[in-house]
Amino acid sequence: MQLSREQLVQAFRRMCTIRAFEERLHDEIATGEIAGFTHLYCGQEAVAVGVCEHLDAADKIVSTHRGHGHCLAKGCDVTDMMKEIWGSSEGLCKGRGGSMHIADADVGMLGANGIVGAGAPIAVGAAMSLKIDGEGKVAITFSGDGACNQGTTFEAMNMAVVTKAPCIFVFENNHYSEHTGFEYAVGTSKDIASRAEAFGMKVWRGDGCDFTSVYETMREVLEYVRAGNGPAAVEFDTERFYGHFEGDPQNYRGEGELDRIRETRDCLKIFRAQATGAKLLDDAELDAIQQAAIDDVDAAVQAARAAPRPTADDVTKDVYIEY
Amino acid sequence: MQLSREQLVQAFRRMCTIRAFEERLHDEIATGEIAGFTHLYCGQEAVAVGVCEHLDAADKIVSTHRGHGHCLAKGCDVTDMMKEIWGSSEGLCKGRGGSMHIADADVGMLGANGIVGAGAPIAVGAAMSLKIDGEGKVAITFSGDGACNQGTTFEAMNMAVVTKAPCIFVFENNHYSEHTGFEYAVGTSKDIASRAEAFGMKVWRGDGCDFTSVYETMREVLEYVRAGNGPAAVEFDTERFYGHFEGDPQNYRGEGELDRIRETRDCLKIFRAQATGAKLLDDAELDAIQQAAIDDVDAAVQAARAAPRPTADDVTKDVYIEY
Amino acid sequence: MAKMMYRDAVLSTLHEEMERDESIVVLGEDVVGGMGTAGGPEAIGGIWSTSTGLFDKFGANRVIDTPISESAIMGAAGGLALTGKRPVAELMFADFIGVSLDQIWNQIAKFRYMFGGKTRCPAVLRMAYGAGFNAAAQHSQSVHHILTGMPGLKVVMPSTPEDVKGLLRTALRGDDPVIFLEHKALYAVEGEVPDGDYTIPFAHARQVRSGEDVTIIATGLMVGIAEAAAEELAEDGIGCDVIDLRTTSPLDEEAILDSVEVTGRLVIVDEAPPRCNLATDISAIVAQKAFASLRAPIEMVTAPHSPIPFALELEQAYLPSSDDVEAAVRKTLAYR
Amino acid sequence: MAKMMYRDAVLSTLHEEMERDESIVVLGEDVVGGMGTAGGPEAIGGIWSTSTGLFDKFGANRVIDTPISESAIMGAAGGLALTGKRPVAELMFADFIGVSLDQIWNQIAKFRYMFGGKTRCPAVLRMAYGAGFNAAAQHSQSVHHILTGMPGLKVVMPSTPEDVKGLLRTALRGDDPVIFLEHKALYAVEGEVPDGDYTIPFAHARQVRSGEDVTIIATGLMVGIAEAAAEELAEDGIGCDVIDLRTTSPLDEEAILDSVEVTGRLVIVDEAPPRCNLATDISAIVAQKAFASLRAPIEMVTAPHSPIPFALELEQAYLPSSDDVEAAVRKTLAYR
Ligand SMILES: Cc1ncc(C[n+]2csc(CCOP(=O)(O)OP(=O)(O)O)c2C)c(N)n1
Ligand SMILES: Cc1ncc(C[n+]2csc(CCOP(=O)(O)OP(=O)(O)O)c2C)c(N)n1
Ligand SMILES: [Mg+2]
Ligand SMILES: [Mg+2]
Repeated sequence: MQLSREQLVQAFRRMCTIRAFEERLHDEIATGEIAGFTHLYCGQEAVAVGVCEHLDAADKIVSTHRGHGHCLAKGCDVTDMMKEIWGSSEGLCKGRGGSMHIADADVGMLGANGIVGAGAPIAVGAAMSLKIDGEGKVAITFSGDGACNQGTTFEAMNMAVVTKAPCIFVFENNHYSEHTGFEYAVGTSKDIASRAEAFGMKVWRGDGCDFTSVYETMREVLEYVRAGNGPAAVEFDTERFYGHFEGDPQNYRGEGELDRIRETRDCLKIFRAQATGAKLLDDAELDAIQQAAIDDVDAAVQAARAAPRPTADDVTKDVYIEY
Repeated sequence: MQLSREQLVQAFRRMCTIRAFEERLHDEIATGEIAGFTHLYCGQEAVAVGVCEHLDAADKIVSTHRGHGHCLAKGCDVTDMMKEIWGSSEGLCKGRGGSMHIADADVGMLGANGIVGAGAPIAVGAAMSLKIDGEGKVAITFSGDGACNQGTTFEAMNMAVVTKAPCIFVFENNHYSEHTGFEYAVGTSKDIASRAEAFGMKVWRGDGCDFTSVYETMREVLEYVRAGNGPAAVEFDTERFYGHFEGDPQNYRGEGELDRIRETRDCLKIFRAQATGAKLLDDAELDAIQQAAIDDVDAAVQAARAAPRPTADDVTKDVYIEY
Repeated sequence: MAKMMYRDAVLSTLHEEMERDESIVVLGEDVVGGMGTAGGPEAIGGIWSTSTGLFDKFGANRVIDTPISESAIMGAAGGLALTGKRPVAELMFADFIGVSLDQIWNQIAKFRYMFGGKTRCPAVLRMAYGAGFNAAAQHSQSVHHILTGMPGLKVVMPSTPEDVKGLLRTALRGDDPVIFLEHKALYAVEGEVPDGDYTIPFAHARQVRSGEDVTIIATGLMVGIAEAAAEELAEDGIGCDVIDLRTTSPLDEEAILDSVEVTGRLVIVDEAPPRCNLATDISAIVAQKAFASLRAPIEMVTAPHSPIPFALELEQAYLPSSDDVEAAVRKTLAYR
Repeated sequence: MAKMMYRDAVLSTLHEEMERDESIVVLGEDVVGGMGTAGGPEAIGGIWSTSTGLFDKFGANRVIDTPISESAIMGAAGGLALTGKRPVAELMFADFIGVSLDQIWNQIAKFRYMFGGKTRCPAVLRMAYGAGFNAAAQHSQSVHHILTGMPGLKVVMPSTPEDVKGLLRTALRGDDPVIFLEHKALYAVEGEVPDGDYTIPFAHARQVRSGEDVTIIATGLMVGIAEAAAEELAEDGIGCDVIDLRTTSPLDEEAILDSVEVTGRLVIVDEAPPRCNLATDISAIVAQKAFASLRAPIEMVTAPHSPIPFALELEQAYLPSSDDVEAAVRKTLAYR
C-alpha cells in the first residue's frame, strides 16, 4: 500500500459509502418502497473505487445496469442518487431515470445503462472526444462478464484500437450473468482479457476484491493510456454479494458459496486487514469511517423519503431541447 | 496434390465456372444490362471451391454480398443464377433476390446476404440444427475481413463455442473492405484467426489463392468439426481481382498491385502450375475445361436474356405462406 | 376449463407442443438458467418462468441457453428455421429488438420472399413488452407498431391466458415467422383456459364486449383498460363495442369495419407513443374504408411522445388509463 | 443562386459547417476511404461522395473512418455528443439501422430525458434511404416511419438540394439528435440553391404547388412523384395542393390541417409499406383534427406490404408512381 493516509481514508470511505448504500437499498427494497429493477453492487466496491480514485471530473466513465457503485465512486451525490432511486422530482435525473439510468455529466458520469453492452461504444465516442481535446483525459467503460458476449462490446474494442481512442475497457468478472455461470457463457477460453488482447490491445488483470490490486493495476493502465498509446483493457476478478437483481433466490450458487465469498473475498475486510496490518489505519478509525458512511446513507434515505414527487406534466419534459 | 484426377478436374471446372461467370458479368454490367449492386468473386475462387468440394447438399453454407462463388461452388445452377441476376421470373429466386440474395436451400445454400456480418449467426443456427440431427453435418459461414469487425460475427463465434455447434467460420481476407485496407480496419493485431482463437476455438490458416492449401486445410478442419469437437475457424489470405462493386475505380490500390496479384496470385494459374507440374493434368485438358466453363456461362447468359420477366402481381407473392 | 396464469399458459403450451413436435427448439438467455454454475441447469429458470422444466424434459439440444448476444439468438433462430426446425427464441425484453433488429427485419422476415418462395422460416420470436413495472425507458416499451410495419412478420398480442394458448399453438404450427408479444404486466393475471387442443386463428379479433354507441379497439394490456372504461360507461347507458385485435399482422379489418359501420364512432387505445403507431394505422384504415360510416373524429388514446419514465407517478401518467379511454369515448360521443 | 446536386449540397454544407464550428466531427465507413491502403486517405471517398475532401481539410481527429461496426459508430456518435462534440455519423444505407438501432433508439434518443434534462446530445445521423437502384430487400428501404415514432429523435427528409442545405444547417446548429434521411435516387438531382447562410427551420412544410381541390402530402423522392401527378391533373383542371413535409418529426401539422380545411380531400404518398407508416400517421391526425373538413375518404399511396424486390419490373411496380397518385386523387374526387 503506497497511498497516503488521506488517500486511504478517502478510498475506504468511498467503498464504505457504496456498501452502505447498497445494503440499505437491499433492506428498503424488501419493504416494497422502491420501484423498478435494482441491481446491487455490493462485493465489487474495490473495482469502482480503485478505478475512479485515479480520475477527475474531466475523465469520463460509462456504466452498466449495476451502476450505483460506479456513480458513487465517480462523485455523484449520495442524496441526489437516493432521491432518484426513490423516484423524486429532485432526484439526480428528476425521477425519470431510476436505478438503471443514473447519470451526471458534471462529474463525468455518462450514465448507467439498462442495455447490456451498450456502454462500450458510447465510451469510445467519449474517448474520441477527449482525444480531440488533447489533454490526456480518458473514457472508461465498465462491463460485466455477461456483457463481454454482446457484439457491441467487441465492436467498441476494435473501434477503439483502430481510432487509437483513449478508452479503457474495465471488465468486472463476477462469474455470473444473471443466473448463468461465466464458465458456460464465455466460451471455452473463459478469459475475457485475452479476447481484448486479440484486438491488439494491451491488457492487464487484477484482483477486483483487493483495492490495492485494482488501484495499482489502474495506475499502470492509466499511465499507458494517458500517454497516448490508445486503448487498453483490464479484467478484474470479483464477487457479487447479492442476487442478480433484488428478489433473485440465487439457487445457482454452490453450498456455502456466499458465506465463503463474504468471508474471504470481502473487499472491505481485505482492505482493513491490509491497512491495519501495515499500521496505516487502525480498527477504530476504520469503524468510524464505516459508521459515517452508514449515517450519510441514512440521511440520504430520510431526504429521499421526504423529497417532492414528480407530477404528470413532468412526463413530457426534456424529450427535446426545442421542438 | 493428393486428389484423384476426377476430383481435380471437378475442382478446376468449378473454379473456372466461377471465373467465367464473374468475368462475363463484369463485361455485361459495363453495358448496363444488369441492374443493382454486383460484387464479383474473381480471385477468390480457390476458397469457395476448396471449401465446398468437401461438402454435400446436407451440409449448409451461408454467404455474403460477394456470394456468386459460394453459390456456384455449393451447386447452385449456373443458368438459374444467371437468370436471377438478370431479374427473370425464372431466376433461382424468381427475380426477387438478385445478386445479393441468391439462395438455394435444396443444395444447402442458405443465402448470400446484403448485410455484412449477418450470415454468421444464421450459420450457427443451422449448425445447432445439424447437431440435433446428429449426422456429422456442418454449417459454414463465409465472412470477409471487413465483416470480421461486425458485432454479429463475434457473437456468433462465442455462441458457437458455448453451444458446441458444428459451425465453421471461414474468413476470406482479401485485404479490403470496400475502399478501406485491412491494415487499418482490423486493429493492430491484423490477425483475424487470433480473434477467433480468443473465443476458445481451434483455428487454421491457409493460402486462399492456392486450391491445395484450402482443400487440405479444410480436410483437417472438417474432420475436427464433424467429429463433434464444436466449431472452428479458418483464415484464408486471398485476393479480389475487381473493384468492391462494379464501378469502383480502385484508386486505393498500389501501383502495379492488380497486375502483380493477377500474375502471381491467380488461383487458376497456381492450380495449373501444380497440376501440370505434378503431371496430373496437361495444359490442353485444362484449356478445354476452361473453355467449357466459358461456353456454359455463355449459354446461361443467352438463356437469361431470353427468360421471361416478372410482372407486377409477382411483387406481393411469397411474403407469407398464408396470410 | 382450468384457471391458469398468463405465464403458465405460455409455459404449458411450450411443454405440450414440444412433446407433440420434435422440431421445436427453445433458445434464449437463461431459458435454462444455472448453466455453468454449482446449482446446475434449471437451478433457476428464466426471469419470466416461461421455460421452467423444458431443459430437464427435452435436453440440451432442444433447450439452448445462450450468452447475452441477442443478434446471435435471433440469427440462430433464422438458421434453425431455414433448416427444418421450429425455433422459439426469447428476447427477455422486447426493447432488445434494438440490438437484434437486423436478424428479425432484414433476415427472418425476408428469407422466403428474397429466396423466391423456396424456403419457409417458422421462427417464433417471443418477447416480453410493455410498461407497468417502473422499469423505465429501456425495459418497458411497446414495439408492436414497429414490427407490424415490417412485411414478412406476423405479430401476435394475446391479452388473456386463453388467447396465449390458442395463439401460441397457431404460431407454432404455422410456417411463417411470428412475433409473439407477451405483456409483462399480464404474466401473473389468471384466467379460464379451455381444455383440449384448441387453436385460435390469426386475424380473428375477439369481441370483448358488445355495444352500439362507440367502437373501442385495443390490444394486450390495453384490452383490460378499454374494458374497464366500457364498464364504467355502461353505467351511464353508453354501449361500447370493445374489440381485442389479438393479432396486428395479419389484421382482422372486417371486425373493425363492421363495428364502426354500426357505431360510427371509434376510439383506439395504444400503449405506444402516438406517431406512426397501431392507433394511427387502424385510424387510417377506417378513415379510408369506412369513411361514410364515421360520425365523429377518430380518437386515439396513446402514450405521449416521450420515452418511458421511471417514477411511479410518471409511469402512471405515461400509460393510457381507463379514465383516458372514458374521456375519449365521451368526447367522440359529444361530437355532432 | 447556384445549381448544385443534392449530394453536393450535403458535401458543401459539411465543409462549410465544419469550418464554422470546430466541434463538428464526421464519422462512418469509408467517409475518408483508402485508409490502410497504398492509395492512402482520400484515395477514394465514401460511396455517395458526400464526404470528399473533409479528411484532407480537417484531419484524422475530426474525420474518422471506421470499421464495419454500425453499433459502434452510432454509439460513438452518442459518446461524442454527450461530451461537447457535434458528431455527424453516417450509416451508408438506412437499412443498417437494423444492426445499430439500440444506440439510436434506446441511447441517443433518450439520454436527455433519462438523465433528467442535464445533457444534450446533438448527434446528426445521416443515412441514405429509399428504392430505385434495384438494390433489393436490404439496401432500398424507407425507415422514416420507424424513426418518426421514436420520441427524442427529429427526422428530416429533404427533397431538394436547397432543402438539404437549409435543413442540414439547422440540424447541425440544433442541440437535439437528428436523423437526416437522404434519398439515394435524389443524390444526382440538380437544383437551384440560394446563396448565403440560410437555414430552414424544422416543422415548416414547403408548399410545392398550390391548389384547392385535393391536398397531396409527400416527402423525399415522393415529392417529385406527387408533383408530376399534380401537373398531369392540372391539365384536367384539377388543382392539387402539394405539400412537402420536409421534417416528419417535428411535424408541421398546421400546414396539413390548413390545406385540408380548404380542399377537404387528402392523398398521402409514402414510399414505405402500408402498415404503421407516415401515411397512416398523417391520416390519423387529419381524421382526428380536421374531421369536419373531410369530404372524402383519405387515400394513401404507399408501397405494398412486401419486402423490396430486385428485378426492374418488380421494383417499379413496388414503388408508388405518379400514376398511382393520380388515380388516388381522381378516386377521392369521385367520392360524393
Ligand atoms: C441487451 C440486453 N440483454 C439482456 C439484458 C438482461 N440482463 C440485464 S443484466 C444481465 C446480466 C449481465 O451480466 P454481467 O454483464 O455479467 O453483469 P452483472 O450483472 O454480473 O453485473 C442481463 C442478461 C439486458 N439488460 N440487455
Ligand atoms: C451492415 C453493413 N454495413 C455496411 C455494408 C456496406 N458494405 C457492403 S460490402 C462492404 C465491405 C465488406 O468487406 P469484406 O467483409 O472484407 O468483404 P469483401 O467485400 O472484401 O468480400 C461494406 C462496407 C453492408 N452491406 N452491411
Ligand atoms: Mg457478471
Ligand atoms: Mg474484404
